[in-house]
This record gives sequence, structure tokens and C-alpha cells, in this order.
Amino acid sequence: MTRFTKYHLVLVGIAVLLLLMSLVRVASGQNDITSSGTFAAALLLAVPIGLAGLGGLWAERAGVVNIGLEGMMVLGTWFAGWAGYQWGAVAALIAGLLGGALGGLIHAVATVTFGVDHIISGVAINLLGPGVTRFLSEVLYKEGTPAADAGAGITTSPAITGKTWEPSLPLLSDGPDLLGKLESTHWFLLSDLAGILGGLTRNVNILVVLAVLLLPLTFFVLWRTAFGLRLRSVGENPWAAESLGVNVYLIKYIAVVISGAFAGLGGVFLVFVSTKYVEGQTAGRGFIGLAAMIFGNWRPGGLAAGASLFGYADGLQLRSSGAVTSFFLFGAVLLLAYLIIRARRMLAPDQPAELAARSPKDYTLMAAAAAGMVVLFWLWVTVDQLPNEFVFITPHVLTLLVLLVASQRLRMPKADGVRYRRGEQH
Amino acid sequence: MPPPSRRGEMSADTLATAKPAVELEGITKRFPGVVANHDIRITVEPGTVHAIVGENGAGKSTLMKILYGMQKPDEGTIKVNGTEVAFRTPSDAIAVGIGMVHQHFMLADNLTVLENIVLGAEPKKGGMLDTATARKRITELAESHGLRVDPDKLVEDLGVGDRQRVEILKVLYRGARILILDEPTAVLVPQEVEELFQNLRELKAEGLTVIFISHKLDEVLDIADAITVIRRGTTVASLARNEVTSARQLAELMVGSELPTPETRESTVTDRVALQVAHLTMEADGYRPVPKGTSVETYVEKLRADGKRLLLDDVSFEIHEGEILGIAGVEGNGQSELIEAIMGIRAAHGGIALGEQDISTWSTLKRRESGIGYIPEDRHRQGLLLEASLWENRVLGHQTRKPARNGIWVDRRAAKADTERIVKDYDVRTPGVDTLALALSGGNQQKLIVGREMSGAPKFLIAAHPTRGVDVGAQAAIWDHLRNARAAGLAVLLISADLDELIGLSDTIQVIYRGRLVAALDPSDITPERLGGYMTGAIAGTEET
Amino acid sequence: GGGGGSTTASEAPTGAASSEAPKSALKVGLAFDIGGRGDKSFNDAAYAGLEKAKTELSAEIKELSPAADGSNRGDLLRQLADAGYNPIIGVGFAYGEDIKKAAEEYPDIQFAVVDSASNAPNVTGLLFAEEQGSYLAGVAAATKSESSHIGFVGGVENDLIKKFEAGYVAGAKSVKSDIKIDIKYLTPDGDFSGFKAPDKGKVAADKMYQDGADIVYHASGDSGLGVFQAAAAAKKKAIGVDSDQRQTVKETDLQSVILTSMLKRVDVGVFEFIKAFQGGAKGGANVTYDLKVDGVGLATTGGEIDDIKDKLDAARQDIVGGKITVPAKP
Amino acid sequence: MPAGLNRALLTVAGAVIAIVLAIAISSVAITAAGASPLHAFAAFFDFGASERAQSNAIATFLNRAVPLFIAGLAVAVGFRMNLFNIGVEGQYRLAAICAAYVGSTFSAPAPIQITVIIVVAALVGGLYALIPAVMKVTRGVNEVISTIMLNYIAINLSSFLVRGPFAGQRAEGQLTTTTPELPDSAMFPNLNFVFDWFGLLPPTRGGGVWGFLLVAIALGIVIWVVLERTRFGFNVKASGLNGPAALASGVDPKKMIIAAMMLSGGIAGLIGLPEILGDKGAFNSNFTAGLGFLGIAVALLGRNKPVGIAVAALLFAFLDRAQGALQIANVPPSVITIIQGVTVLLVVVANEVTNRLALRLEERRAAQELGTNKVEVAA
Ligand SMILES: Nc1ncnc2c1ncn2[C@@H]1O[C@H](COP(=O)(O)OP(=O)(O)OP(=O)(O)O)[C@@H](O)[C@H]1O
Ligand SMILES: Nc1ncnc2c1ncn2[C@@H]1O[C@H](COP(=O)(O)OP(=O)(O)OP(=O)(O)O)[C@@H](O)[C@H]1O
Ligand SMILES: [Mg+2]
Ligand SMILES: [Mg+2]
Repeated sequence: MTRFTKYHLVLVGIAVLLLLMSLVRVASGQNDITSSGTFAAALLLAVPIGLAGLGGLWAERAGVVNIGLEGMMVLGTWFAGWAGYQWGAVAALIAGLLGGALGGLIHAVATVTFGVDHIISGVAINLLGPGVTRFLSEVLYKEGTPAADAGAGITTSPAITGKTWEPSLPLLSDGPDLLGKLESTHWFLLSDLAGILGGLTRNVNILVVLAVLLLPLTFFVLWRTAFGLRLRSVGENPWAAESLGVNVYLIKYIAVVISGAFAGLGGVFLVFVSTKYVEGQTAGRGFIGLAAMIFGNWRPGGLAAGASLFGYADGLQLRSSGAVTSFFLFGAVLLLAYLIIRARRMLAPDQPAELAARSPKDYTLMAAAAAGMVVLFWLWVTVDQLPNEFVFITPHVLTLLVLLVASQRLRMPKADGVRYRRGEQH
Repeated sequence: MPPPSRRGEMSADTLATAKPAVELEGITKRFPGVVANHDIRITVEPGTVHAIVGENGAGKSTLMKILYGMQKPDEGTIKVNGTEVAFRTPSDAIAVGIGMVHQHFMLADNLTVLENIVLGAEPKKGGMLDTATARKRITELAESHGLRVDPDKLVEDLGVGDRQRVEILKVLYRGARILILDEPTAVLVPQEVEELFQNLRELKAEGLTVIFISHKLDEVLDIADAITVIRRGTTVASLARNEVTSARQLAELMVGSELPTPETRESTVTDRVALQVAHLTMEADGYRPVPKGTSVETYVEKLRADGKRLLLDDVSFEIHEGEILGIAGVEGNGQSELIEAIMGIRAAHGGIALGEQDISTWSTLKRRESGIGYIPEDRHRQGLLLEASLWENRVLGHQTRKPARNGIWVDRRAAKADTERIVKDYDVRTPGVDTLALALSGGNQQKLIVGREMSGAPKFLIAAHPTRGVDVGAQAAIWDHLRNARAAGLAVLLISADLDELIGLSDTIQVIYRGRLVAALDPSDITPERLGGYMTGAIAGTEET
Repeated sequence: GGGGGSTTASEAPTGAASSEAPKSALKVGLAFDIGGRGDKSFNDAAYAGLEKAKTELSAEIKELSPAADGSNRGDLLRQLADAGYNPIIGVGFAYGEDIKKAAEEYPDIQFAVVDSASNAPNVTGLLFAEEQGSYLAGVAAATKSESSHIGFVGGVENDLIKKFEAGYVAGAKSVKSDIKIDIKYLTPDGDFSGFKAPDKGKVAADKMYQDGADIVYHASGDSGLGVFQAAAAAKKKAIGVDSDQRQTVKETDLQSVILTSMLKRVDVGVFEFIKAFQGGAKGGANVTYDLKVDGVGLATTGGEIDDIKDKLDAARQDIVGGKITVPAKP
Repeated sequence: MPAGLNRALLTVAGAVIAIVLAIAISSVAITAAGASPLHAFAAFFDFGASERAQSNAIATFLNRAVPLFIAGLAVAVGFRMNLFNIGVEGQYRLAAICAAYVGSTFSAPAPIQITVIIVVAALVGGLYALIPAVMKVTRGVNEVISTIMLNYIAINLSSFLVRGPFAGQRAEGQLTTTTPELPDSAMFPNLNFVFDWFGLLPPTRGGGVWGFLLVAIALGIVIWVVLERTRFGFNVKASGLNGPAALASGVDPKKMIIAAMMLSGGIAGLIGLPEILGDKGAFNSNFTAGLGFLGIAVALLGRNKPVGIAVAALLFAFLDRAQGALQIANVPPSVITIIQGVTVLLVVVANEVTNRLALRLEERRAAQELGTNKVEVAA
């Protein structure tokens, strides 16, 4: 029953969002707001974040906080690059997975076996990841090595060999490219939809498909299988799980190693995009992935939304600094909607009691919302080019704003971050 | 998959020839510095309820954990149904048909009842969790044993009674033939206890064996067929039910000395109001301040009219100097909320006055400073810094008062000296005041808390389950301290699940039910059973005090 | 030269290490910028110059990379000085301040700094007229562009990269004054991840190509890979930077999209400086490597700009002859 | 207090074992790299052949330790009450640029000038840390995420400021963007005279040994006193050990979060000052970044206690100093990061093990000492 309504709520939310985006696009003339290019970029940028977030999800559902995702991702990139240039894309994929899993294993040993604080162990892994990979590069890629002859440098691996497959949807986003045609008409709503669909279906890297599929797969495994039930129970109450014969240590180990592997996969993806390992290419995505996961309330769907939001904002700012100013308009419209809802509820004639129960806080809130709306609108009208620095931070600011609104509804696994020892009860 | 339970197969006539369900031989278990179990011998006959009693820390839970494979014995052998076993994990114990309901609930709150029950023994179909089969089996089990639960509810939405049933279902679901229940009644009211015992008798009739642990000796006498007494880790007596004449006899075996009981003495109640609570109301979905110009009463009216769930619903009472007001109620009916509202930990509507002072807008700190003491219901959660020394625990809650405070500094010397005083006056068994709190046993931790909360001459004390999980010796000491303070004019709000304690100590008893005070009773002529009736809502109305 | 390690104001004699070294030996020290040796770019170019000095001038060489946070640049210079190296070269404009201090502390040692001006009597500034080279890149792009729409992707928005932008824009406008030029930087000044983000480079360039640009010039380090990929995907062209990327990039499908590369001959600058030092030259001045001395220029590998050689040569002549002054700031 | 001594000894023993293990592991790495571990470790201790080189090396070492120590302190204040201020990175950067700019706008006698700069830095850092604190207190936003996001925002903001409103004149031909030069009165006097005491040559480096070292030491002592001896420190400890108990004892968690976060941010604000006031004389695009993250490692290594943090900072600085020396010895310098990472990991593991051991001992001791009592009671 609740599932049902929640599901509908999500659909309605998406529809309203689409409508708003379309409105803002038409009003501002910034076609990039819903262009296929923006959505393709969003997908490209969201996938590594999403994969890191999935890594976080697996670990934290089993009760282990994984702030070391960044370091595991770095390991993933390096090993993918190293294997990829020698044995091709599949080897890169496997090596990256294993590299990340190795980081996860270290984290598991520290946190599960030795009971080290999870944050602490994660920080150490974030220190180790770049250190180890730099060291490996210095040793294996130095002048005179075969790798260096193949194009490696201390900061980059040689390019990985072999091509990855980038399929498109036949007819719709390929060949006749019906969606592309529709998009270029710039009709209200229809073109927006076409742009979004086109962006998400055209020349999609096979790894993207894989990554996106991992979301429902994760949901299925964690919420529909016996193993998933055990994993979640370990994150909620490991003592209960233990008392029913669940091997808590083993499950935590598996979860954290898988977590590392997912982070590593995120690294592999980055390597595939740039066709080689580039030192520093993860650029904090592990952290952002963690944020996306928390943002998504420790659920795959929410995590996807968080990663998408971040990827979208980043893609938009990279493609069009001008379109970013439309967020002002977007914010103004949202605040207006909020005000209308509040005002209607206040003025509803059949609710005198509610009228009496209005507090000054409500008024301040509404006044602030109104003022914010005016300011945002004014900004949208007057500013046509933000300083680049303000454009760059768009995704981060948006994430903060959404968290401010939604944070109180979040519920993390109860035993997340708790040090569990067999036989010792809380 | 666990073996399906073979109900009724082992009938009474096979009993005589059957091997003992459980034989524990010479079990010894040492923890660093403690011998929890020493050469324990117990034989449990199949199809019986076998009670194990012993004071706190006697080693009961440890023994049961050994039997359940959660801990390994250092010495000794375990035989189940005549064959020797060596468990490495609980799964080994589960495999031979042992199930355990733990002293503290072992449930994952954010999972459904069904998920909690099937965890570790999940029915699978094509790699997926087969919820349909599980639901069917749980419903069957629940019906055949009278354990009503909704399999699809989240455990966090359940009350204690329901949770206890889920725990038992967990065990039955695995087809256990030997049930271990470690203090299952601690959180239940008499009616629920009776219901549980009914279930146990039924299980026994089906041939299951039950090992039952409790501090409540009358319950033990009510249900047990055989009783083993453990003292300081060793078995001191193994008796059949008919060998035991009275609870007192058992208790003396347990502690090796006379048994204290809480008894009211002459009333010390004065006519000076120490604490007054008026129309205290708390919303379930978060506190919102009452709008300006609206009175609390009309606001609360509106909340009720709107159908909002209230955790506290118009609670009003007075406590006088020298009076102990007992609050009786099944756990989860607003007791925690009430004390947290009085302490200022959770916001609520309504008035709270200490003496003449309205303190309802004060911070917790200010309330404490003005003379409210607080013995929390969960000492590990709210009462102690386990990894800090005793003297630091003495400072806790008194950071802003003498002797702990000296300007912006913590006065370490004075705090230590005063901790020494508490250790002495309250008989806290500890090597010294620099010892970490976690090294103390539960009873000694509790005595420290009581001593701390009594220091600085409080005017009013909240005592929530002051003797929960504390052995009889410490219990008597704590009661004495409460009575003495009461005689000196202290007002006490006593909350306890131990109805004997409540009746014995209180000058007045109020019953809380669904956030409301539903009855005011005179402890001098109320039995635990009648009190239970009020607490469960079975009896309505107010008796004259 | 030689005989480094003597001290500043204090009376102490030369350090032990340097006095042991044979007087005649040429000991050249070089400190890299963040990224260090093996970056296949700027630092490696400097190293190439150093290596040339080793083989051709039989110099003893030592090269050091700074810590990842660049906190020890000054320290590396001093370690080299204390170990008796002279001359000492700092690679990258970030060395400007540190080299000034080191030079004051070690007045008997000759220093050089790449991309920054001389700021002490014993410091030689090795400057490169990136704007001039970029001007030519702009001319090439504008001439080759069929859509009259080109782009520029900068890695980090600092003043060095802005020189590239300024020259490129000026060059392009000199061909078609109404040409459309999309400009995008990947990260702000101080956040160097913009040089290591091929995916961001790809997204930014993708957008430019989708909007109709057909040639994009990048000055974004490793992020340029993304620009090349975008070009390959869009079947359009890109211009590389620093080295001849048509040669250094190993992927054949990417090589073919590289129209040309703006060369910045840090190797030449470094080698020439060492050679001059050996010849007894003293610092205190800047040496600018511009078009005149072929310190910057366009690569011709692949022959894609052979057809517009005349036009490029003319532009080059105008700059060398002083007819055109290329702006160094956008 | 023999129990305390026991614990301290155990801790030290654990740390030593961990470091030895870390050395063993990195030796394997070094050998794998084809270098000799002995050479590598010699390089760590090779402070140079000449006296001048040695003085310089000591100065480098100390100068590196100072900001690391302050960063560790900043992080530790939050960690002590389970507040994970990952945002030290952004706080110090923003504080540094604001302080550098404000300091350049006026000229006063050195003590006043420097004090104003320090106060501005602490204020800006504290206020920037106030943002996640308020977000946590009012809206329950997890501080780990908000501070990570705010780091990115701070980096961009400071880049905007240094190029825009706070931009200063830059020497001809210099490409670093910078704030205006600080007046001489803002430069913190160095400690080179100490070298004279020992008959050593003073280091040449920039300003020599940064005088800010003294501020750092004073700060360490103040923080130790605040955390260990004051009521505020007690409340921090209580909140960290058991939040609900602290709440029930009258500690207002919201106020504590705000206070601890602001204190943490305020200390973080000072991280950049040693470099600016001791050497650079301005905030520029070469400003040392990443100290906030290193501070986390330093704090963890130092078990969130000022003395431990000082040791950890010295250890990290000692290792970092060898960047050049290792390269001269032809050892890959990234060995340093490996040693640092492995040490942190092993030390926290060792901490955990020794801590548990110590608690076990404590319990046993308590039980043993009570053993005699018990008999009496039974009798
Ligand atoms: N894991 C453990 N480590 C160390 N000591 C332990 C451990 N578990 C129990 N003990 C000790 O063993 C003794 C027996 O504890 P146990 O929990 O078995 O007592 P109990 O009889 O169940 O008490 P209660 O009635 O309070 O439940 C206690 O003194 C306790 O100190
Ligand atoms: N897992 C454990 N590890 C170490 N010591 C333990 C453990 N469990 C219990 N103890 C010790 O056992 C003693 C008392 O144990 P016990 O569980 O009976 O405490 P308690 O407070 O009475 O518990 P409860 O509140 O559950 O009745 C304490 O000294 C405690 O330190
Ligand atoms: Mg027990
Ligand atoms: Mg107990």
C-alpha cells in the first residue's frame, strides 16, 4: 500500500520536474537544459559517482562506513590502466575490479577483524591508494620500461587496447535518429523528452549499460534474496544476525570487498572514458559518490537520483555556463510553488483551527521564501554570465540545498559504523 | 532448511525412557578476571520447563550462551539428547534443535517481522527469498501456538509483547525442540506473562523442552518443573518443583542470606508540592511550538481533534516533598517520554513547576542545577560514560556544580574526593575511583549512579527502574537510600516494571496507559494482578486513594 | 662556472659536497613542477633538454620532483644547491617566488626558471611566447574551419593558460573577425585537476562540436585526450599543445584528428640555458623563446596544415617583424 | 596511577610495533622497486653533508611539522566528539586568503598586525565551519557530506577571491595569482637564533625556522588544557563517548556541535598562516593545499590528543622532508606516502588492539582487587 503510493509520488515528481525544466528552458532559451548532449554528459559524469555510491551502499548496508571509496577508486583506475594496455578492455575491467576489491579487503581487515573505526580506516586507505599507485607508476612506468615505450608516463598509463562497444537505440537515436529530429524542433515538453531520451540512449558505452543495470541488480540482491536479507540484517543488528547463525564477519567481508570492487569499477569506467589511466582522474568522486548515497537514503533508487543530480549539474556547467543561471529561475519557480501551496493551505476556509495555530515561524518562513524568490528572479534577469568559479560549484551547491531540504527524512542502517565483535553484545 | 517441527510426536509416554534433553557436565568458563561458570552440572529432562535462577552476574546468561554455541566453554561437556556435541557457532546449536530467546531483544528494527523470523533459515525459490512460503509457515506456527503477529509489519512499530512473540516464533520457525528463554518476562506485565506461560505450557505439552531464566521467583514457581540455582558461577542446588516450598527458600539459596523486600513504612508525605506537572502533552510527529495567543489547552484540543497521535496526553500530577509517586505502565506507554519531558530532553507542551518555579522552558542543565536528580532507565545509554573513570562519571550531570566545578575548570581533586565518598556510602565495589566504569558490574554501576544523583541534595528525583538487572543485595541498598532520602523530604517519581517494587515503595501509584494517566491507586490495597489489569487497559476507571 | 655551494652573508666556506667535486664538472640540477618527470608534457620536455645537455655537454645531471602538494619547491632548490649543483633550473611558473629567494641565498649559483621572469641578478627567466604560437594555432583553426566556429578548452583557469587563449583568439579573429569562438575552462585556478580530467575535457569539447565548432584547441594537459576523443567522435579536428601530440599520442584514431600542435620548446629553452651557462653567461635577464627563435610554433606532422603554410608563414613573419603584437591576456 | 601508565606503555609499544611493521612493508616495496631499503632509510636520516644543508633540512622538517600539527589539532577537536570535520581543507584555505588580504590592507606595529591577521584567520575558519554546524543542528545534514561539498566551494571561492576582489599586484613576468604583499610588520620573526645557541649555521631557507612554531606550541598547550581540564573539554569528551548520556546530563548537543565545529574551524583557519607569515608574505596560487586531509591522518595517528598529534606531525614532516633526499638516492619518493599510509593503518590497528588489551587488563585488575572483597561479603 505505502509502496504503491510512494511509487506514484515518484512518478508525479518526475513529471513535475520535467515540466518545470521544460518551462525554464523555454523561458530562458537555454536549450542545453534538456538537450541530449547534456544528458549524455550527465550520464557519463554520473556513472562513476553512481558506482562509487553503490560501493558505499553495499558496505553501509552491511554496517561498514566506507569513506575509503576514493582510494579504492584510485586503485581501480591504476590497475585498469595497467592491465588494459597489455591485455585489452576485458582485462582492464577485471583488474580494476580486483584493484578496488583489494582496497575493500584492506578496509575489511581493519574494520571487521581489528575493529578499527571505519572513518579512520577509510582515511588511511585514501592516503594509501594514491601513494601505492604513484609508487607503482614510478616503478613500472619509468623511462626505459616497455610501458614507457608504449606511451606510459609517471602520471599516465599507455592507452588501453581494444574498443568498447557503444550501442544506440535503433531508429530512435540511431540511423534516422527520430529523437534527435524531435529534439531539434525545440517544442515545448516534447523536444525536452526527446532530448533526454536521446541523450540517454545514443552511443551509450557498454559499461554505462552495465553500471545502470547494477542498480536494479543491487536492489534485487539486497532486498529480494536470502543473502541480501542477511547482509541488511548485519547492518541493522549484527548481534541478532549472529544469534541466528549468520556469519556476520563473512558477510561484512563480502560486502566490503564488493564495495571496493564497485568503487574500482567506477575507476575502470573513468579509464575507459579517457582510454588510459591518468593520475588524479578520480578527482574526489569517491566522496561525491558517498554523498550521493546518503542523499539517496541508502537505497539504490535514491542513490541514482543523487548521482544523476550531480552528473547533470556538472554536465550542464561544463557545457554551458549560461544555462547555469537558469537555476535561478528554476529556484524562483520552486519557491513560488511552495508559497502558493502554503498560502492556499492558510486561506482554506474550512480550516479555522489551522488558522489559529499559525506561528510567527511560519510567517518568517514564508517571508524568507518570498524574498528568496524575488532575489533569485532578479539574479536571473540581471546576471547573464556568472564568474566561472561560481559555475564550477553548481553541483556542490545543489547537493547542499537538496540535503538541507531532505536530510531529516534520511534513515541510515542502525548499526552503520558500529564496531561489531563476535560474542560481545552492545 | 531447518527440520520441520514434529509437533506432538514425543508424547508423555515416551518421556520416561527418553534421554535427558540437555546434560551439562562440569562447564567452566573464564573471562579475564572472572570465572563466570565453574564446574556447572545441569540435567534437563525432555518435555519439562527447567528454570535456572541466580543473582546478577551468577553466570546464567553465560551458561546459556555456551549451550547456544555463542561462547565456547573452557572445560566441560555438553550432551543434547544423549549425544555429546561441540558447538562452534549458533548455527550448530540450531541444527540440533536448540533455540534461544535472549535477555535483550535480538531484532533488527528496520526489517519486517517476517524477515526477522526467517533470517538465517530463509526459504528460497530460484535464488530468491520465498516470502510466500515463509509467510504461510509463520502464520501456521502463529496460529497453532497462539502467537499472533503480522508478518509484514516493521519490527520498530511493535510493542514489547509483540516483540517477545516474534522472538519465540524465530525459535519455533527453526524447529527447535529445546527452547532457552533468558529473562523473557522482564519487560512484560503480569497478563502478558500469563499469556507467555500459557504458550510455554502448550509447547511443553507438545514435548518441547524449555529452559527458563528469571529473577522473579514466583514466576519460576508458577511455571517450572525443575529448578537449578546458580551462585557465583556454580550450581548450588538442583530441585524438583515439589521440593521447593517457597520463593523465600529459593532466594536464600541464591544469595545465601536473608531476602529483603521493599516495605512501605509510615508516610512522610508533606503538604508542600515539590513538583507539579500540568497538562503535559507530547506530539508523536515532532514538537511544534504553540502559536502565540493560543492557550496550551486549546492547542491540545486541536491536536486531538486533528487525530494526531500523542505520546503524552494531558498528563497532570503533583508530587509532594517526602512522597514517592509510582508510575505503573506497560513499557512504551509514555513513561520514557514523561521523564524525558520533565528532564527537558524532549520538548512537550504544558507546565512543569519545581516548587514555585515554572521550569517548563528551562534547559536540561538548568533543571538539573535547580535540584532535579535523574536515574535513567538505561544506565549504559543515558547514565554512564563506560570508557571514562568513575570520578569522571561522578562529574557527569554535575559539571556546573560544586564540587565538580571550579570556575571554567573541572575540579579533579574535589570530584575524586566526592567519588570516594559515594563509593564508601553506597558500597560501590571498585578498586578505586580511577577505574573505568565498564569494569564494574551492573549493580555497582547502578549504585554509583544512585549515589551521584543523590548528591547535591536534590529536591526531586526521577528514578526509572532503579533496580533493573541489579541483584538482591544491591537492590535492598538502593531501596534503603530511596527511603531515607524520602524521609528527608525528597520527592521521587518512581518508574518501575517491577510491580512489587512499585507497590512497596510508592506512596501513590498512577497508571499510565497510551500516554494518559488513567488511574490513581493506593498501593496499600492493590495487588500486582489488579495493577496489571489497569496497566493493560483491562480495568478502566479510577480508584479513590 | 662551477664551484657552487658558497654561502650568503655568513663567512662559511663552500660545502663539503661541492668541494669534493672536480672543479671543471658541469653539474646541472633541475626541479620539476607538480606531476614531475614522466608527465609526457611540460616536465618531460624540460627533461629532454636536460638530457641533451648530458649527452652533448657531458653534464652531470640531477632532477627532482616536488611533493604532490608542491609544498617543497624551495626546499628542492636548496637541496640541489647544497649538493653543489650549478646551474639549477626550476620548471614552471610556480617556481618564480621560490627561485627568487633561493637565488638571494645562493648568489654564486646561477638559476633559471621556466615560464617566469627573472627576479634576481643570478636568475634567468626562460619565457615562452605561448600567445604567439597560439596565434598561429588560431590562424590555422580559423582558416581551416568550414563553419566559422571554433573552440578552446583550457585546463585550469590561470594566467598561463589564458595566454594561450588570448593568442588563439587574436589569431582566429585576424582571419575572420566575426568567427565564433567557444571558450571553456575545466577548473578554477588552484585546482589542478583540470589538467587530469579527460572526461570533463570530452564533455566540454563535445558541446562545442555539437554546437557547430569544427576545430577545438586545447591547453589542458591530460584532459586534452578527451578533446581528441570528442573530435574523433564528431569526426572533426582538434589542435594539440606543448609537444607534437600527433606523435606523442599513441592511439592511431586520435592521431588523425590532430590538425596540428602548438609547440612549446621547453627542451630548447633548458638546453640553451645550460649551454649559455657553460659559455659563461650570467643571469639577471629573461630569454624569451618566441616565434623568432622557434621557441614556439606549430607542428606539421601529418601534413594537415601544409596547404595553408603560406598563410601561417605570413602571420609568423608579421609577428617576428613586429607588425603584429599578440596580446598575452584575453 | 599505574593503570594509566600501563595503558600509555601499551600504546607506545603498539605504535612502535606498527611503525616497525610499516618499515618492513615499505622495505618490501623499495626492494621491489629495485632500490636498497638501507639506502632509502639512510636517505631519511641524511640531512645533507654540509652544515648549511643540515640546518636547511632541520628548518624544512620543522616548518612542515607546524601546519601539520595545527591541522591535526583542528581535526581532533571535532573527532573528540565524533564530529567528522572533513572540511578543514576548505576552512583553512578560505581563512588564509581572507587573513592575507586583510593583513595587506593596513600597517600597524608587528604585534598588532600579526594578532589581527591571526584573529581574522581564526574567525573566517570558524565561521566557515559554522555553516555545516548549523546545517547539522537545524536540518540534520550529515557533516561529512556537507563539509566535503563545502571544500569544493571554498576552493572555488578562494580562487575567485584571489583573482578578483583580493587580487594584488604581481611582479612583472610572474604568473602566479596572488593577494597584495603583506607589510613587513606582518612577517612573523623567525627562530634562526636558536641555531646559534647550538653553534650551528642558521638555515638560509626563506624565513628560516618559522616563528609560528611558537604559536603552534602555545596552541597545542591551550587545546590540551581546554580539552582535558575545563568543563567545556569534559562536555566534549562526554558527547564523544556517549551522546545520549551527555544530553541527559545537561549538555546541549546543539551548542556543543556549534562550539566544537567553530573551534575546529577556528584552529583550521591558522593552518595556512605559518607559510604566509613565515615565508610567502601573501596568499598565492602556490599555496600549499591538502593539509586539511593530511591533518585527518595526523590526528588519527596522534589519537586525537595534542601530544600524540605533535609526535604524528613530526613523524609526517620527517618523512616528507626526505622527498629530495630519496630522489638523490634514486629511490621513488612515493615510498613516503606508502610509509605514511601504512603507518596510519597499522597504528590505528595497533591502537585498537592495545586499547582492548588495556581495557581487558583494567577489568581483570578490578576483578582481582575485588576478589578479596567478595569473600568478605559472602561470609
Ligand atoms: N563477554 C564477557 N567478558 C567478560 N566477562 C563477562 C562476559 N560475559 C559475562 N561476563 C562476566 O561473567 C559473569 C556472569 O555473567 P552473566 O551475564 O552470565 O550473568 P547472569 O547470571 O546472566 O546475570 P544477569 O542476571 O544480570 O543477567 C559476570 O560477572 C560478568 O562479569
Ligand atoms: N561482552 C562483555 N565484555 C566484557 N565485559 C562484559 C561483557 N558483558 C558483560 N561484561 C561485564 O559483566 C559485568 C556485568 O555483566 P552484566 O551483563 O550482568 O551487566 P548488567 O549491567 O547487569 O547487564 P544487564 O543490564 O543486561 O542486566 C560488567 O562488569 C561488565 O563489564
Ligand atoms: Mg543474564
Ligand atoms: Mg545482567
